[in-house]
Formats: sequence, C-alpha cells, structure tokens
Amino acid sequence: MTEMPSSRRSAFQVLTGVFSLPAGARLGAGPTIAALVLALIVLASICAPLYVPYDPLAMDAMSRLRPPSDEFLLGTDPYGRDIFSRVMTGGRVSLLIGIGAAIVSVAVGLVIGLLAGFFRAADGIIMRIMDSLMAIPAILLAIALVALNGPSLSSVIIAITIPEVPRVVRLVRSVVLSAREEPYVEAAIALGSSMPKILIQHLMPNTLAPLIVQGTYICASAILIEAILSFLGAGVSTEIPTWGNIMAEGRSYFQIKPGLIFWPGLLLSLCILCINLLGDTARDLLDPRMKKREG
Amino acid sequence: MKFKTRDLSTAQRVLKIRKLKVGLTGRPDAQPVLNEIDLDIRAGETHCLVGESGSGKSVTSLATMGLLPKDALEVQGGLIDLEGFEITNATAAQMRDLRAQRVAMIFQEPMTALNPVLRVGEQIEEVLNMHTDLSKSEAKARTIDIMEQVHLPDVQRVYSAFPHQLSGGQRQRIMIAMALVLDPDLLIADEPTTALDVTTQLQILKLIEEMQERHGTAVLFITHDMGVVAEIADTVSVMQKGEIVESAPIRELLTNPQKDYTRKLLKAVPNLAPRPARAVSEKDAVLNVDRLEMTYGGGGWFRKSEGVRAARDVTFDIAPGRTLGIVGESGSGKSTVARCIMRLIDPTGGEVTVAATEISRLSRRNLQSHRKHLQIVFQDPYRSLNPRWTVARSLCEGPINFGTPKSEAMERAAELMELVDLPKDALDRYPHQFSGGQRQRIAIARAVAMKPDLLVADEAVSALDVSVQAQVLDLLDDVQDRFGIAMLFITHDLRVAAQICDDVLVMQKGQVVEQGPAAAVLANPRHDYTRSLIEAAPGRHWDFANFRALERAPAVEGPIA
Amino acid sequence: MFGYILKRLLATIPVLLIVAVFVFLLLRLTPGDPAAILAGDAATPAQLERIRDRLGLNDPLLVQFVTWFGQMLKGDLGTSLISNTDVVDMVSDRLGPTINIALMTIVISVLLAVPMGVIAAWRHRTWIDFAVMSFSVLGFSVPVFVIGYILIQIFAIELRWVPVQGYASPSDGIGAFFSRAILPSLTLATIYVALIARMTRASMLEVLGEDYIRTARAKGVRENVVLFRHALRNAAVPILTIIGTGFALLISGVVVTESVFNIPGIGRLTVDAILARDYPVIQAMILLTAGIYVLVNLIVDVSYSFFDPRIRY
Amino acid sequence: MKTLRPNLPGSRTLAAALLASGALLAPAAAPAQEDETTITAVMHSGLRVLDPVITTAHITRNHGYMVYDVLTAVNEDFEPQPQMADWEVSDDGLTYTFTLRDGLMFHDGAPVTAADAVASLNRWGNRDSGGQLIFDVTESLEAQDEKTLVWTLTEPFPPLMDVISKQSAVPPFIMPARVAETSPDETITEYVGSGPFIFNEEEYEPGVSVTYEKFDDYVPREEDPSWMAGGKVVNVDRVVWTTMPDNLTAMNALAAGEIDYLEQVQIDLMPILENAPGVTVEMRDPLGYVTIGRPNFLHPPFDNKQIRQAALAALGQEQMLATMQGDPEYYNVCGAIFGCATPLGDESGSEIVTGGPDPERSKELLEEAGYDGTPVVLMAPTDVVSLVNQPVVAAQALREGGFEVEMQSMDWQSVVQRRAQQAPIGEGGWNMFFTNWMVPEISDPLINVMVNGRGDDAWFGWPDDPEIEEMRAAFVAAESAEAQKEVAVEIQEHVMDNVNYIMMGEYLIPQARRDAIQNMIQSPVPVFWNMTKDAE
Repeated sequence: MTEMPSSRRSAFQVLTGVFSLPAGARLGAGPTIAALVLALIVLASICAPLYVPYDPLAMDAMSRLRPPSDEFLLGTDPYGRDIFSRVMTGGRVSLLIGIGAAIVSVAVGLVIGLLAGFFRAADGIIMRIMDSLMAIPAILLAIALVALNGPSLSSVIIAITIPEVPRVVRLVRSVVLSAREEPYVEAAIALGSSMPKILIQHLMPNTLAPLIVQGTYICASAILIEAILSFLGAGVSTEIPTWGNIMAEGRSYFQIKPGLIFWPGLLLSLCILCINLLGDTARDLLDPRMKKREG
Repeated sequence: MKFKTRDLSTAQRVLKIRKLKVGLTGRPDAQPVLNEIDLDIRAGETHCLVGESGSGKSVTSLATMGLLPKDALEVQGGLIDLEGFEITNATAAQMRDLRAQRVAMIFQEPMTALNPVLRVGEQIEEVLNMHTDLSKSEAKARTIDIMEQVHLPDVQRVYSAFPHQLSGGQRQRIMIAMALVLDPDLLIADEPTTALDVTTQLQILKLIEEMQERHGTAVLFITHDMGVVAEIADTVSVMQKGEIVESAPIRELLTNPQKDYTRKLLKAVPNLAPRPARAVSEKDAVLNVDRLEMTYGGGGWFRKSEGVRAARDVTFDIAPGRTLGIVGESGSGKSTVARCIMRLIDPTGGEVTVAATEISRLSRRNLQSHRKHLQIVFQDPYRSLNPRWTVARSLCEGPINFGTPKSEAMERAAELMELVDLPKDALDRYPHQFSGGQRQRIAIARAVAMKPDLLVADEAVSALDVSVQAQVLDLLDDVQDRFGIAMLFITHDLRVAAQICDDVLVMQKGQVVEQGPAAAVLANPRHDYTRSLIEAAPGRHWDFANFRALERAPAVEGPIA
Repeated sequence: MFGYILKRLLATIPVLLIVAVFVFLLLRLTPGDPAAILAGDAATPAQLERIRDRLGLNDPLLVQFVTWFGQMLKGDLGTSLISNTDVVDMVSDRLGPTINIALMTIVISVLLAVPMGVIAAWRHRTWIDFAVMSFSVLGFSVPVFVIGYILIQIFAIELRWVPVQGYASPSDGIGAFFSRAILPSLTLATIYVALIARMTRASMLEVLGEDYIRTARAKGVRENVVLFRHALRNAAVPILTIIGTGFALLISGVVVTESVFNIPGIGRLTVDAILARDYPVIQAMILLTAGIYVLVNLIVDVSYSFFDPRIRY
Repeated sequence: MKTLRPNLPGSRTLAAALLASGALLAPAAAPAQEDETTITAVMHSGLRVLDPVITTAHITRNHGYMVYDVLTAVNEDFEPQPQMADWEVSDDGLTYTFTLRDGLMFHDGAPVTAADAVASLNRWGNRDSGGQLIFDVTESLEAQDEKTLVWTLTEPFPPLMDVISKQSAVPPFIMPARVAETSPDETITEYVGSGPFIFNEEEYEPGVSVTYEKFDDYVPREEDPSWMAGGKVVNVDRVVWTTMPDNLTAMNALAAGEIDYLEQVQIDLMPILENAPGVTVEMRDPLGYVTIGRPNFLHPPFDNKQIRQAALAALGQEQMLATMQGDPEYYNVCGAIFGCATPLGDESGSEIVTGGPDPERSKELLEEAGYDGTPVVLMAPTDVVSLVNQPVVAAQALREGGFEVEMQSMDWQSVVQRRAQQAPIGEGGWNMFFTNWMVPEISDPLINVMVNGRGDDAWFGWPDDPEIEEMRAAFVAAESAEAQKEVAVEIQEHVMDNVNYIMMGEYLIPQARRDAIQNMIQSPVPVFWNMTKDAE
C-alpha cells in the first residue's frame, strides 16, 4: 500500500509525547478484567477432562436434545452428547488452533519478512507472491486447503495460517525497511557488522513488539475462522469437538436448541473479545504508533 | 553591533503574566513545568524568551494561547492577563474568539504547522470566515492583500497552492500572514526560524520586524539562538527549568549579565572569529576525495525527480590531525558527500581514497575490512544508539567485529568512558537513561573505539543546546589531538565551523563554491554565496562569550542583503 | 496519473498469473474427482475412466493448465463440469446479488463507522471512546453466521418485518430489494464497521496530535471544523486503505452470509463449487474475486490523491 | 445482463446507486403474472446435473419425471402399468412388443416415435445395471413403425417389465432420438422431453433454482395416478424448485409463506412447523428410505467374513435410527435387505443387527477371526445432513465392539470419489462407508446394486461372490412371484451371513406444505402433477 510522507515529530509532539502516559495505562480495569476472563477460559478448557461429567464423544440415542437439567448441565445435542462436556472440551481445540495458527504464521512470516526487508533482490519476488496470496479471499483459500488435506486439526491450522502469513510478512518488512534507515543501523554498518548480524541483532528486535500484537489478532481471528470453516462444512472432523463445529452442528437446531450455538458462541466471543482487548492494550503499550492492523 | 534601544515603558501593556504555574495534569505536587513566572510585553515591543530545550519556553507560549495539551499539562496558578482579559479561566468559546483576533501564533515547523491537504489561501481565508462576516470576495481580497504584505511572489498562484508546493520560507510567510491577517495585538513566535536556513531566517526575521512596525504588534519571540536575540530583541527573559532567571533590555543583558546561568549560556555561544589554524602537517592525507559525484536515480513509487545530482565534482583531502568543515544550507549536498565517503551510499562517480585504499568501488564484502579506518557521528543523538543495547554492547560491537576479544573490548570501553568523561557504571545502562549530550559523547566514544584514521561528524552538534554543543566540540577537539585523527565536520552553522575547522569547504546545490583555510574563507569570502551566508549569520558582530562586540568583525560591513 | 494507473494495471498481471497457477495446482492436488461425482452411485471403474478422458482430466497437468489458461485469455472460462453450463453465464447471473449486498454493506459501514471513529478519537479516553471501541472489538468477536441468525430471529421471525431469506434484485422493485438485502448487509456490516471505526479512530488520534491541528485551533477554528475539515481529510488515507484491505474480509463474510440468508451470489457458488470439485468454476471464481480485490485496492490507491494533494502519481 | 428500467428516483440517493448497480447486474428476472399459479418448492438438494440417465442423483431423477415420460411404470403395488405404451409378451417370453399411445408429443412439438424410444432405451441400457442385464440377453430392439417397437431376447428374462418400469434409480426416460444418441458418457445438452412439464432453460440456475412450466399439449392417461403410473394431470402453471442452505431456513420460509412446499423436514425441527399456522406436516412416502453400511471386501479387516460379521454384531439398528431420527414415529427397525413393506421383503437371519448392538458377540467373533487391530477406515461426510450421523454412531459402536476405528471426515464429494478407489488403505483406500437408498431402489435383486457380486464390476466394495450371482440368476429365471420370493429369501439369508452390506433399518422423512397445496399423490418421488393450489 502507499507510503505516506511522514511528518517529522515536532517539538510540540515530543512535548505531549513526553508528558502523556502510554494509552494502556489509562484503559484502567478493561485489560485486567480481560486478562482474568481469558485466563479463566483457558484454564477451564485445559482442565476440562478433569471435571467434565461425560465423555464429549459418548452418544446416547435415548437422551437426545435434552433440556438443561442436573443430569446434563446444558442439555444434550442431537447425538445425545452432553453439551457442557463438549463445549468445555471444545475450548481446548479451538484455543489450540488459535495459538497454533498465531505461532506458525508469525514464525513463518518473520523469516520471510526479514529476508524480503533486507535483501532487495528477494523483495520483489516475495512481495509479488504475498500480494497474490492476499488477493485470494482467506476463507475460500482456507476451504480449498482443508478440502486438500482433509479436515484434520493440522490441516485446518495450516489452512488458517497460509492466508495470514502475507500480512505478517508485510508487517515485518515494513518495520525492517523503516528500521534500517535508523542511524544506529548505519552506525553498525560503519562499525563493520555483517548483514546477518545487523539483521538479527539490530533489526529483528524491532519487529517483536508489533509481532506480539499481530499474533494476538491472528490468534483471535483463527478461532473465528475455524468456526466459519466448520459452518461451511470444511472444519475439523466432528470427532474432535471445537467451538466451531459444535456451533456448526447446532446451526439447524438454532430455534429448538439455542444452547448449541449460544454457549460455544458465548465462550468463543468472550475469548476473542479478551484476546483482542489485550492485543489493543499490548499495542498501545508496546508501540503507540503502530496503528495499521492489516485487514 | 547596534541593538534596539527604544523605550517602551510608556507604551500600553499587552500581556501581563504573573506567578504563572503550569504542572502535569492532575499532579499539583509534582515538579511544575512552569514555576511562578512573571512576564510583561508592551505594544510594539519584541520580547525574546531564550533558554535551552526543556526550559519551558514553549509551554509559556502555549499557556498564553490556551493551547496546553489538556491531558498532559494544566495551569495550576497565577494569571495571564491579555489586555485586561483573564485567559487562565476563559471558556473555550471565549478563547476561540480571542485567538487570531487579539493573540496569534506562528510555529517552528512551517511544514507540519500548515494543513497539507488545504490550499494555503483557504487556510488564511478560514481565519476571516471564522471571525468576521466578510463576503467571499472581500475575504479573498483581504487574503491576497496580506499575502502581498508578507512579500509572497506571484500571489495569485501561491493563493491556490498546497503547502508542499512552497519553500520553507514561503510557508513561514504564509504562517505569518495567517497570524497577522486580523492584526492581533500580540504575536507569539515559537522558534519561527529554527527550521530554516540562515539566509531564509534572516528574511523572515526582517519580515516579522517589518510587520510589527506596520501593525504595532507586540511580539513574544521564543528562541534558543542568542544571535537571533541580539538581532531583534528589545527585552529578553532567560529561562531555565521552568523559571525566569533574568529579564533585562538586550544590551544590558549581553554586556552585563547578572546571573551565572546567563553568563554560562552566553559564554557557550561560539562566535564567527575563526580558530587559530593548526600547523599544516607534512603527513600525507588520510582521505583523498577526487571528483566525487553522486546522482540519485529516479525510480521508486513516488520520487518525481529523475536523477538528482546531489554532489558534483567534489575534490579535497584531509591530513591527519586536521579538521575540514563542509558548510552549506540544507540540500547543498554536504551530507551526501559524507555518506558517500562512509559508503553508506555508493557514489556514482569519482574516487574516495582512505588510508591509501580506493574504497568507492569496493564490494560490500571487501569493504568490510576497511570500515575501521573511517567512523561517523550522526546528528540525532536519540536515534544513533540502539535503544535496546547497553552502552557497553554498543561500544564493543565494532572492536569485536574486528576480532578484539570481548574482555579486551570491555576494558577499552571503560577507558573510553573516562575519555568522554562519563561514569564507568554508565556502561551497563541503556541510551534512554542519558541526556542528548551524553549520548553524543557515547556515540563519539563508539567511533573512537575503532581507532579510526578519519572521523566524520555529520551535523554532530546541531541537535544540541549551545552549552552542551560547546562541551561536545571541546571533546572532539580533545579526541583529535589525542589520536591525531583527521576529521570531516559537516555543519550548516558557520559559527560552529569557525570554532573547530582548520579548513572550510562551502557547498551549494551539490557543488563546491569555495574552499580554503577557515580564516581566509570566513574573514574575506570570495564567493557571493559564502558572503551571503556569513552576512546572514545573526549577531555575527557580537562576541557573546566575552560580552563585547567582535573587534575583528568578519566579512564586509554594510546593508544586509 | 494515467501512467500510474496503467503501471498498476500492468503490475496486477503477475499477481493474477501467480494466483491462477496457484489455484490451478491447488485444485489438481485436491482429492476429489468430478468424474466420480458425475458418474453417480452405480458407476463402474470403466465408466469413470471414460468420463475422465472426456473431461481431459487424464492429460498432463501442464497441458491442462495451458489449455485452460489459453481459453481464459480468450475470455472463455470453460463450462461447469457438474452442470455443464457456461461458467461466464453462471458467474454473471450470480454476480449481481453479491455486488449489491457488498455495496450496500460498504455504504452502511462507512456511514456508521467513520463518525463513530471520529467521535471516539475526539473524546479520547472518555466513555464514548470506550463504548465505540468495545463495540468494534465485539464486532470482531462474534462469528458472522451467529449475528445473522440472531438478526433473522429478531427481525424476520419475531417481528416479521422482513422475509426470512432470499434475494430480489433492485429491478424487481426497490422495496423488495431492501427488505431482503437489509439483514445480510447489517450482518456483514458489523465486522466492517468495527474495522473502519477502529482505523478511523487510530488515524484521527494520530492526526489530532499534528501541528496543523494546533495551528487550526490557534486560529480559533470551531471544533467541528477542526475535526471534519482539518483532521478527517488528513486521516482519510489509512481509512481508505483499510476499506480496501477489509474488502477481502467482506468477500469472506459474503460467503457465509449468502448461505445464511440463501442469497444466490458468487459466495455460495464458489463454496458449492469447491465442495463439488467443479474445477472451472472454482478457478474462475477465485480469479474473479482476486481480480476484484486487486481492482478495489487500485481504486483505493488512486483515490488517495483525491484526499491528499501530496500524493501525485 | 438486464438493462436499467425507467423511472429512476433522484440519482444521488443511495437507493438509486444500489438500484443502478443492481439493475445493471441483476440476473434476468421474469416476474410472474398475477393470474397464474406458481408452486415454489424446496427440494432435498440443488439440481446441478440435468441428464437423468448419467447420474443416479435423486434430484436429477425427480427432474426426469417432471420433464420426461416413461413407457411403463410400476404402481404403488410394484405392478408394472402402461404409461406411454401398452405391451404384449410372446408366450415363449422372448418377444416384447410395445405400442405407443396416441397424442404423445415432445415439448418442441414433434410427435414421440418408436425410434425415439429405441434410442432412449439403448442409452439407458448402457448406464443402468438392471438395463445391462437385459441387454446381455437382447437379440434385437427395434422400431417396427412409428408407434411400435419390438424387443427380442435370446433367453427369457421374466423380470424385464419390472426393470424397465422401475421407479428408481435410473428409469428409462424417453427422449428425442437426436438427444438419446448422445454418448452415454456425456451429459445431454438439449432438454426436450414429452413429460407433463417444460424445463425453462433461461431461468435455470444450477444448484439454486429451476423452473418448470405446464406443458399444455400433454395428454394424460385416464387412470387415476398411482406412483409414476396413471394420469399425470397438471393443475398449476409453474413449478419452481429452489434450494435452501439449511433446513431451518427452509422451515422458517415455509412458515412465513415464502415457499409452498418442503420435500424433507428434519424430524427434530418439526415443532417449529407444528405451531405454525397454515402448514401441514405429513408423510408422502410410507416406504421411506433405508440406510446401509458397505464394507470393502478388498482389504483387511473386512476381507474376512468373520470380521464382517463382528461388525454386523457390533452395530444396532435401534441405536443408529434413534440417533438419526429421534422420534420412533419416523423410523422402523427392519432387517429385510429388500425393505420390509415390499413384496420380496423378508427379515430372516437379521436378528443380530435388529437386536443389536451386541459388543460381546462382536468381541468373540473378532477373537475367533484373530483380528489384529487393523483400524477400520470409516469415511464420514460432513456436509450431507442425512449422512453425517451414521458414521459417527457406527464409529462409537464398532469401538465398543472391539474394533480399532479411524473415522475420516470429508465432504460428501470426497466420499463419492474415495469410495471408487480400489487402492489399499495407505493409498487412499477405505474400509467402510454409509449411504441411503429409497426403498424402491433396493426392492429386488436386480435393482439393488449392493447384492451384485461380480467383483470388480460390482458396486463399490467389490465383493466377489459367485453364490449370490447364482442366486440372482435363479431370480431372473424364476417364473412366478412365489419362486422369486423363495430366491429372495435365500439372498436375504446369504447377505446376512456373508455381510455384503449392513442393513441399518428403514426411516421415514415427512414433508411439509402450505395448506393451500392439495391433492398431492403418495409416492416415493415427489410429483407435481395432480397437485392443486388454492388462493391463500
């Protein structure tokens, strides 16, 4: 996208910059609560096997679509499986997908981005390819990819990751490009530091802050995309409950059994909400000027 | 040197500040940013507010405009009286009314201070639309008129130009027109010429003076440049750490300063008298630059210029222990030359020979080993050190690159800290824990650590306050004597050049217009451009450090162009 | 200017080419055999083989690619393997609904989001700001189809204000169109509004810190003028950018929304095609969407110069 | 592309902007006149393939019955009846003579001739498994004159009339000769039939909607309609089939009166419709469907008979059906491989699966068979509502029965493609999948492809089962209904023992209609003749 002529920070901006606290500091309770809620959800999901009353896969034809009761906390689904057990267990996989996607895409994007940012030769080609990838709507690409290697957990993660990588690459690249103009990098050149050394020791650290932020966003959107994939019939196998495919299975029961969408939906939304909030806070704290969240 | 000596005690008082206290919002007991300052300005008076960065000059002006950044600063006491109107407790609406009509302001950065997406004409006219009910045509006429008053060329065209299409000087003229179009009683000028080249600066100063006479405006002029003060002030207030330490008529202050701080400040101001040149060494030159040429090709998405010749046919050499200064205004190509020599960019022509090796065409790899011969110190002390690295790591980076064992490098680093007199424990700290001056010392130490033959100082002191500037210049001098390093000193400030250079080379539009021993070039310049540069240097007749006029005033006397 | 546009258009060619190759390979590697789908339950291996031959699925990949690509350059996107109808017709039939919904969404989003963002930035760190931000984060957090179902439940089933599903083209009457397009558009808008509002706020915050804003205030300019005349135009570029890049999100959303509201648009067409391994359709659709995306962003880039005179091509 | 209509509002408004863009891009939409009656129906899936001979997809067959007509058709008692033609069989059972009735006409106005019929039968015979059997023994099939065609056999084929009159999966639809001459491997490109409805090609959007218009020149028979036999009297002007992404949407649309008819109602969701005014939920097809599991005979573990039996024991119909349908009203535990309500239906030897599940028995059998724990690769479609449950339930049951199960989820098209792979498991092969049939599609050994035992030429799973082939031969040879029944019982017992496939029981799918829709005939195939629509 277009680079803007960036105006030098004037005395005034420095002045205000000096005196105003980082935005995060004033968000107050928000992030704290978010962190707590998230921690709670994560913990609950991880520990799910310890406390859920039923095997999330155990079906009972005789007790299908039961209403919430002492026996089934949130009732049962069309297979007579305990919704509570499924939702709590589903959280693990959804979170796994989110975190997995985030880590993979950040890692891959970082490497490619550094190369693109520093080696002019590689830059052109890499960015063309990235542009192309970005031009393909993520969902369509993901569906195709899932169709490609079957709806296994790993392939879903890959399918979600690939469309995200270009955004990370762009981010890393732009950071590198601006950082390499910094006098301290030129000084390093003058001091005879080798390119790889400069790349790793001087430039890479600059990308970490934005990457952490980007990572949280990817994590959030990955969880969301997983749900949408399941909804479109290209999600994780129903044998592995995720918030996404629980909702997908429940879609046609929306009116007679809203719980099937509501509960996983609620947890999923809460979870993403918190992750996003924390992401914003992290962004404000780590790098107030990083505002671009590549669509 | 003649100063303004008008007596304004009878003139009516425009601004009266009493016991003004400004502090961090919501933190009344924290160290205040302005501590109970008093200030008076009378109609037609030019009152200069001088002080080093962070002394509170800008805050004073913003407070007077009622423009303090709400969420950061607030008035915590005292009063600001503008012709009987109390500003500190005015409503937003009242303030809006006041601005531009009775108090106006011009700022340091004419580029960022003008809205880049609106035509400058509109921006001036907007003032009229806001405060008067002139018809469209009247407003335009008035705008054109004021634009002519500020001597803008080709007013009709400029009227509908965008800021980025104008030169820095023109933009500042627009700002002035905008400020004075409703001729306010008080004009606040916050470092209005700092971002401009000397020649432009001179014109702007003249303009402000002219406008002031025409409209009888009182001017509160904020600057850090004693030269400027000497040129324009009726009265001066010296600020330090949020307080006004001394306030006096200009001549009094310059000839007979009362307070130590004022003396210290004045002593630090370099004057245009060239330093006594050092003995020409017989050793053969460390650096030979031969017909150096740098042409920036076009290409790149938005670079309109196809092939800018940033440097043409630049030839010079420097012997060990001597200092060559390259002076010139922005865009003269002086920094390009420096970067070419450092091979931060690859020159498109000519030769650069360092320590008997021609490096202008060496491949990056082969260059590596020659890097240690030449080192550079950058302008911006805040960006020239990796903020994530300890000082020690920065200092050791170079030597380790050239195979010095870590321990040895560390010892060396420690010595260097002494050399640039910083405490040893500074080694384990991070750049942000140091002041600008200290960082620049560290940067110098880092360069010296390589035991280079040539040290390039690219505007190395331009970003520093005068007092700090003096210290750093001394340090450079000292380092040079100690290691016999040859130095290439890039600066736009003739005074600084005069202080440190043996030889001077004047560049204009990428070409060398004059070069020779500093004394010769500065004392009797042969080239018009050099002359205009010297003549434009404000307060050049005054030897601030010794509180007297310069007996051997440089360059020709007479009316300033 | 036109030189620039031309340059950009040329620059899109490699992009689309890469997309084409990528998609082509992707599909040929995807398990799934249109022949088997066509042959149906009672097919014997022999029959399958004959059908594969007829569909040219047995030719070497390169041959298949060249033939397909050659035809495509001639504007012939082939015929659907499954329904045997011309892909161009299929697509042109399906394009209308999607484009209309998308347009309506964009209009709604911009009308809502930009003022939201501006106000949030202006009243930075007040409850308004907090409200706007929370909403926008929420917009990211709820799956599109859930929003869709909720809207259906409320407005179509409980209140019976609008039909449950379906689509009517504006040529069948504006009323019919709006009554059916409004819910899908709102559904899509939630995430888009969130995106644009965030970016508007962020961008405005940055701009409001600029010197010329202070200058404007120093001129005694009224606050609303400061916000909308001085600030917004300067903040426009990143906002436009996000509208452009967000377009990808929009397309993704469309895919889902169309199946929730049963709109015969290209989104459903593509998903169905993928699930049915209808190669020509998938290739055409992904190229098309990619093309649209690239084009939209080109338009966005060009429109920069309209908001910011410093940008000239 | 449609051009802009006149009388635009002010071009500045959003409305106009959208209208313009929309109208420019709007697909051609021919608004129906007020006075004609249109029935909007949501069918079980979208129509994508228009050639009823080349695929067995139900939706395409249903399309076939709208647009095309058949020579003869079985009635609800499975008795062949004349439709386009009457027939005579020579005493030696070798010669069948068909005589077309008067007034038969294609939609393009051309009369239907015996030649058309011959061409159509030939193409059908090439694709249909039953048809192939007949053509194996066909001496000649030719048109004697405009109205008469003669089919001569080399040896008697008593069930011939049953086969060509069958309702599913591929009935011999009669097309114009020029169309019928299309290679049986290519889909036809001209959609002209002599059926009661005309296919409207302009308004056809594959997978989304298809429109049929009444064929005014169609001459129905006098008899009352019974299944596909009898008079096909059309009382509406247009029939529009549309697809809906999910059952819920469709139901809401029906409840809101946006559609008239919903072919399949998801049992669990019926409450929604039951309290909706003006909607009737009912059974159209009392025979319903069967759901079955098919093992792959080529690869372990199911290449071992005992292990197949173990699977049979491990699975239980009740459990499976209850999960699929919920309400016992709508399923029927039935061990008869030819369907419980059909003439050939018989449940002998099926207790093990009707009574099941019996994990213990399964474990024993596995024990005896020395099952080495080879995982059963079970293909599980994720995107076809009527097929998602079976594998999930089965996987669970098989595990309890001591099997290792690897359930591989994929979309249905992947299943369709994978099940055709004979390759070993490692190379994309499979062990088991589930599918559904309409009862008439499995109601006798010739129609029912799963009892075909011809190895590689058999249906997916490829059992090489000479015994069953003998039995089928015997069935073909059988002169009388009684004789046929006897053979059928043998086959039933054999299948239960050899586990050619696992009968998981019968289930019923109700349909729903606005009350305005009346006089719909009972039939496995939803038909739109005889149907009337009152003004609501």
